[in-house]
Amino acid sequence: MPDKTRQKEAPLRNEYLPDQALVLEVRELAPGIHHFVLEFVDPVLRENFSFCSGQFLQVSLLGIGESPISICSPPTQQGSFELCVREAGNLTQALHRLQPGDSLWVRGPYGQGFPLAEMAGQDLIFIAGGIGLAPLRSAIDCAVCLNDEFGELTVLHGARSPDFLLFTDEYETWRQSGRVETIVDEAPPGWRGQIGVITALLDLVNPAPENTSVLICGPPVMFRFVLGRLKELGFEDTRIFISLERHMRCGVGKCEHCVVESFYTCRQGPVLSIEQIRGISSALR
Amino acid sequence: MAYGYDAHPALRRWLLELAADYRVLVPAEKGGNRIFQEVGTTDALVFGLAQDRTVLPAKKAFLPPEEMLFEFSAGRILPAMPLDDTIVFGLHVCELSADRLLTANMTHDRPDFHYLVRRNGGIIAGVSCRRTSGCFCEKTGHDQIVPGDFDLFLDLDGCPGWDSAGTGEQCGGGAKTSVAQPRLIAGSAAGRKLAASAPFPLENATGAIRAPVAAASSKTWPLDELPARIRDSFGATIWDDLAARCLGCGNCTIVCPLCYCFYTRDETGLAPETGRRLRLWDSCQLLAFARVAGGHNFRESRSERIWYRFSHKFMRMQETLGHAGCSGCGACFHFCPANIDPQQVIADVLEVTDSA
Amino acid sequence: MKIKLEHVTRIEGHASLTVMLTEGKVHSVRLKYEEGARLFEGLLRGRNFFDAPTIASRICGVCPSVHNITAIKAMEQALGVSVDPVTDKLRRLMILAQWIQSHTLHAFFLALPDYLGAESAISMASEHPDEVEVALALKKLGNDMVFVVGGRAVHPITTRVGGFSHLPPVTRLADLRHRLEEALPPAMRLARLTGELDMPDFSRKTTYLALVDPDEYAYYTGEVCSSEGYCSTPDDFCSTLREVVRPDSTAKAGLHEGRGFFTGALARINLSHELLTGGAGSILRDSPHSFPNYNTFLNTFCQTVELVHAMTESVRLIDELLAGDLVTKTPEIAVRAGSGVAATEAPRGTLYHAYTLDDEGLIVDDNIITPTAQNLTNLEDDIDLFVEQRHDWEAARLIEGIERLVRSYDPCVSCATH
Amino acid sequence: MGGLSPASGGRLRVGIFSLTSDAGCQLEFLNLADDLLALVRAVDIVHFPMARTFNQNGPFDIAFVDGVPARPDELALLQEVRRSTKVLAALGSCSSFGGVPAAQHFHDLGDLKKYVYRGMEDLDTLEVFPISRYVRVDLQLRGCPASKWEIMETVTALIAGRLPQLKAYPQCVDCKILENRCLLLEGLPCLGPITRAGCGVVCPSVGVPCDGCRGPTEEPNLTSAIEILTRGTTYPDLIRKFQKFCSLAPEYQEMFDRWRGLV
Ligand SMILES: Cc1cc2nc3c(=O)[nH]c(=O)nc-3n(C[C@H](O)[C@H](O)[C@H](O)COP(=O)(O)OP(=O)(O)OC[C@H]3O[C@@H](n4cnc5c(N)ncnc54)[C@H](O)[C@@H]3O)c2cc1C
Ligand code: SF4
Ligand code: SF4
Ligand code: SF4
Repeated sequence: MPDKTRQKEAPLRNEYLPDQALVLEVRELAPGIHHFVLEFVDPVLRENFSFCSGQFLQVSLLGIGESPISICSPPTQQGSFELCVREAGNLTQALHRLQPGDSLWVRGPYGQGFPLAEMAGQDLIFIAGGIGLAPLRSAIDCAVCLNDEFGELTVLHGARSPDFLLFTDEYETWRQSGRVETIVDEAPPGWRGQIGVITALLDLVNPAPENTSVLICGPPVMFRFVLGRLKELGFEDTRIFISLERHMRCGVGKCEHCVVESFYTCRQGPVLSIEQIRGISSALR
Repeated sequence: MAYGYDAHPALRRWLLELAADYRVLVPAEKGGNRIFQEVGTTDALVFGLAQDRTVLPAKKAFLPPEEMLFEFSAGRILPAMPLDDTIVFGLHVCELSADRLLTANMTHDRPDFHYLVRRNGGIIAGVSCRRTSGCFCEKTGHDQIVPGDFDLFLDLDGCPGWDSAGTGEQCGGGAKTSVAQPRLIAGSAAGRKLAASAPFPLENATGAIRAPVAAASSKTWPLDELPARIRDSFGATIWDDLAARCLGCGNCTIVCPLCYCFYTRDETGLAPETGRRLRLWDSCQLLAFARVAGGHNFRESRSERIWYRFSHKFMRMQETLGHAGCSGCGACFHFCPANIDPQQVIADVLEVTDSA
Repeated sequence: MKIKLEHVTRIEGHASLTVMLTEGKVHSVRLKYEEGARLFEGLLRGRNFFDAPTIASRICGVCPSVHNITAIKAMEQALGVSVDPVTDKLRRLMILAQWIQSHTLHAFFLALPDYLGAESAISMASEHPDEVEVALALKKLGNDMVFVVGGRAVHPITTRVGGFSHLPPVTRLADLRHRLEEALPPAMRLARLTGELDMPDFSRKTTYLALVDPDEYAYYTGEVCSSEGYCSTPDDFCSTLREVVRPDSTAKAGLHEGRGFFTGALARINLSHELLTGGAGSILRDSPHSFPNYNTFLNTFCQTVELVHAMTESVRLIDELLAGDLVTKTPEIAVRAGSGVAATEAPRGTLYHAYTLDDEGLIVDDNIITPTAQNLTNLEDDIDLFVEQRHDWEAARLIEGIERLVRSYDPCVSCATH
Repeated sequence: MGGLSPASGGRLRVGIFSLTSDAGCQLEFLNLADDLLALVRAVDIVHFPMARTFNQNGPFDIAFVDGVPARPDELALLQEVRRSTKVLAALGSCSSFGGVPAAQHFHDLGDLKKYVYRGMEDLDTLEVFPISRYVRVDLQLRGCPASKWEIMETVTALIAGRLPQLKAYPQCVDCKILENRCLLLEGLPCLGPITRAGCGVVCPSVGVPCDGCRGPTEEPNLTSAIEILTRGTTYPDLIRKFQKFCSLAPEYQEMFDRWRGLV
């Protein structure tokens, strides 16, 4: 018989096995973007599940595939968690057919979230382009919930058109802790809000760099402009955090898809400070 | 090519005996190639241990090109249980060294269950190396291996007849025992146990086993400096020159003992409730590797992809695991239709970063 | 009044029937092969001799192996290359396998539903599960034979001018032999059943043309002979065969000595039935039909008889192959100018490939004559007589009968319009 | 992936259509043998003139179309199929990129017709183009013939509500995994490095260099490939090899143009 003496005493954890979660609610936030409220089927997991804002899950449907999706609800929420998914390809299209009562499968949480604890006492600026609001919404809600611990909150959200502005029904709540500004690339006649690129919102709010952290998530093109503007405004690299997107398969640093020069987006990221990626030109593509 | 081992009746018998309890892989010939094959699956049972590289390295035994992560049926997940009964026989020093590093990679941080179940339950046995054309393990620091990083080692030093004469007789195979006996060196308890039934004398390891020195003297690389040098070389024209030659065919990474990237895929039958999630070898040299839904590609150009491959080996693995992610086996060079030679690439990197 | 049946179904390719009616009765019918021209003969010009077999194979997805091998034989003739016996045997095996593939497909999947009152072979599966299972197994067996020898079930890849680039493993051949033997009794049963089906009473004596070889039921060698006593080499025959170009059709129609003729299983059986081996001969003798026979509808039955023959022959060939050493010598090929003509028996009849090469081995002239094209004139004559004899039938019934008649030819429109 | 949205729930309505072709690709359905009965039990193949007497019109969840529209009525059929189909799959290399017959673009079409039809030129035949020239194509199941694996992956994926996962990477990956001898290294002109995988590398697996029937990979490095391939064959022979199946592959047009300039 094969000799088993070499097997490790501590049982190995099989990272690739997902857990089942039930869809409690679904709603369409914008064309092709759905918001899911979920709960784990396993009561122990439901109870003990914990994560940080900015972390993601590997979400899958059996027979369809698996993809990284950020958790968009705050860690403070008990019993359930939420995802916000944009239809993009195989899995995300299939997710859009889910109804309450259906299940999906998740493993995680993975990656490094926003270091909110370190930001205690500071003003926070959230800059979100499109679906990038999903991970930030977790942090915003968290900050809103722990209102006393932070200074003023500013949410800047840009979208393709007014239809694509996300979580609009929550802006009032957020505004109680600070400011929410939105801007769109283009709008139908009658739109009274801002039109233009998101940096225009920065100009509008003209934030002071002192004692402020910036949390950013959005498409790569947005990063460059926003970071350029923040630099002009005098923000320090250590205070700016971005959440990166890369092709990902395993979520645990084994499949190699998400590497950016010397870090794994899935393990060291997706949230990184500009300080951490300084000099890595390929990080901001 | 004649391999001495075929004719060694005792070795043959022993491996066949082991094959009753284990899946035993040995390098054997198939259609003009050497590949790790399962003892018992070929009639010929040709063992060729000492020369020439196999097409796929031993990694295929522990990280199969396609493997099931789990099955599912009617909304239930049935985990795959990888088999842990593999013996791979006949790895050269660089391959043992690569195996050690690959295992370290799969162990650190979040361990890879499927690989480690197979690997930890498996047994690897090395064999003396006669060097293969285009190999350069002394440059990458993979030219020695310490006991503990292998289970068994078949030491053929002093047995030249084994891999040239094709009879095995000159070396403990028959009458002419005047030449030194092959000996087994045990590196682990499992190896020692296995060796109990072996037809060769067993010795306890005394120190590191080294690969023979390269014929042409070659300078070793400044491995500690390489991460910085590779980083600095990003965007240098050497990568564009390589990109002009590279076909992007993926051969190099598939044959590399230290490449392990994968993608996943779900598969279902005509009844969609049942199916499997698979993981399959991928290659960073393929265009779609870093592409995301919607079409944006984070490594659009071939030159970036090639840089990425070398950065993984000489920068990232060196930085995270303390060893170069290249064993120096030369397989990628051997199988590259465009003749891209990592020795030349590193020489070029050193040169362009010297002048910088 | 004119009715157009856009698609004669359950044939290989796209053919339409245009039926002229007066007072509800059919008075004339026109069959048309409705596929665009692929111009293969033109495309082959300027190509290398060694590429022609690969390209020619794409003329037809149902009988690619025969196109492939016939092209190879013609090239070998043009270049004066001769091959060893093992190569010949493997090629023969591929042609027989092609018969098994194609005859099974036609007889059981395409034609049989007509006689069993089924809409398709698929719907036959519920009422005749055993028969459908046998047919599927036979199809798979034929596919696997071509796969083992040719490297792929459709469009073989191991064959080439001069020999094979890869030889089948002995174990795979032995396995095929075993499967052939196992499949033989059920195949014979199906063939017998087909012989007992109620075939339309229709007879029109025409000229029957096929390869004839005194030593065997010909398919790979032999002379082209007719039921009227004409005999010649494929080369000479090719020059007497006329292909008529029709103004509105991409298919040419064959004429021999100014008249239509029949080529295919019925012709082969009419000319060589004494040479059928194994159970095939007895199935033929025990059937209610006598041969030579002039009822075109029996072509389907003849195919099933040939299926059994091909299986028996394959077993014999595999035995011969296994008895000797399975090795081939690849002859040196000296490229030179020349021309070659080859004929083999494709499932649907005699297939001719003729090539002329220049001194670089590039094709300067070529001609490919397919059975379906050859048969077109004869099929039209059959339709005319069929309609004439049944002028009092209801149009729908008559059209269905014509469709069956067309199907019994097993026409391959792709071949016809290559 | 355009408008490809897999159906969910209900049985799939499948149509199998054949334009001008050798029909080898649709025959692959009948060649599914063991899987065929299971397939017809799992989906409704409502249109398949080669096998069925009664053939329904759309709507179809998926239509497989083999061949090229070489006649006006075939073109009309193709357009009609597109209108009534959710997922339209080009079946085989002819419909994907013209296949073997597309080599006509290296000739004068009139001359070709005259040669084949003894001087007759006014055939009712269209120039050969892939179907994507006329209609939107959701999937390409390339190959001559199309691969059974891809057919089954397409059907099973759509049943499950997944997008079919077809391979776009080069043959060499699969060829190496099979541990075949590398023919290119032996000097044979194997198009594997620049040809899409998915056939199971059938040709190199039996020692025959890949002919490229599945067409080019994305962004093939042709300059380097040509240099390497011409070590084992002449440039004209290599071009003829590319012309076998891929005369209209967009990736190859520049190479062909240069070649046309040469002769
Ligand atoms: C850390 C992280 C968090 C994310 N959070 C969200 C979110 O909250 N909401 C949301 O809608 N989208 C999010 N995305 C993007 C989302 O992962 C992709 O849209 C999704 O993977 C597309 O998968 P698909 O199967 O639909 O598409 P396909 O094109 O079919 O993708 C096939 C596979 O490629 C990989 N892949 C493709 N695109 C991406 C991508 N953009 N990022 C990572 N892997 C990719 C995945 O492994 C995927 O399974 C996030 C991405 C990352 C990296
Ligand atoms: S990079 Fe090349 S030489 Fe280095 S280990 Fe991999 S295959 Fe061997
Ligand atoms: S034989 Fe062809 S497909 Fe296979 S590795 Fe070599 S070049 Fe690639
Ligand atoms: S190996 Fe090449 S030529 Fe052969 S089937 Fe595959 S793609 Fe076509």
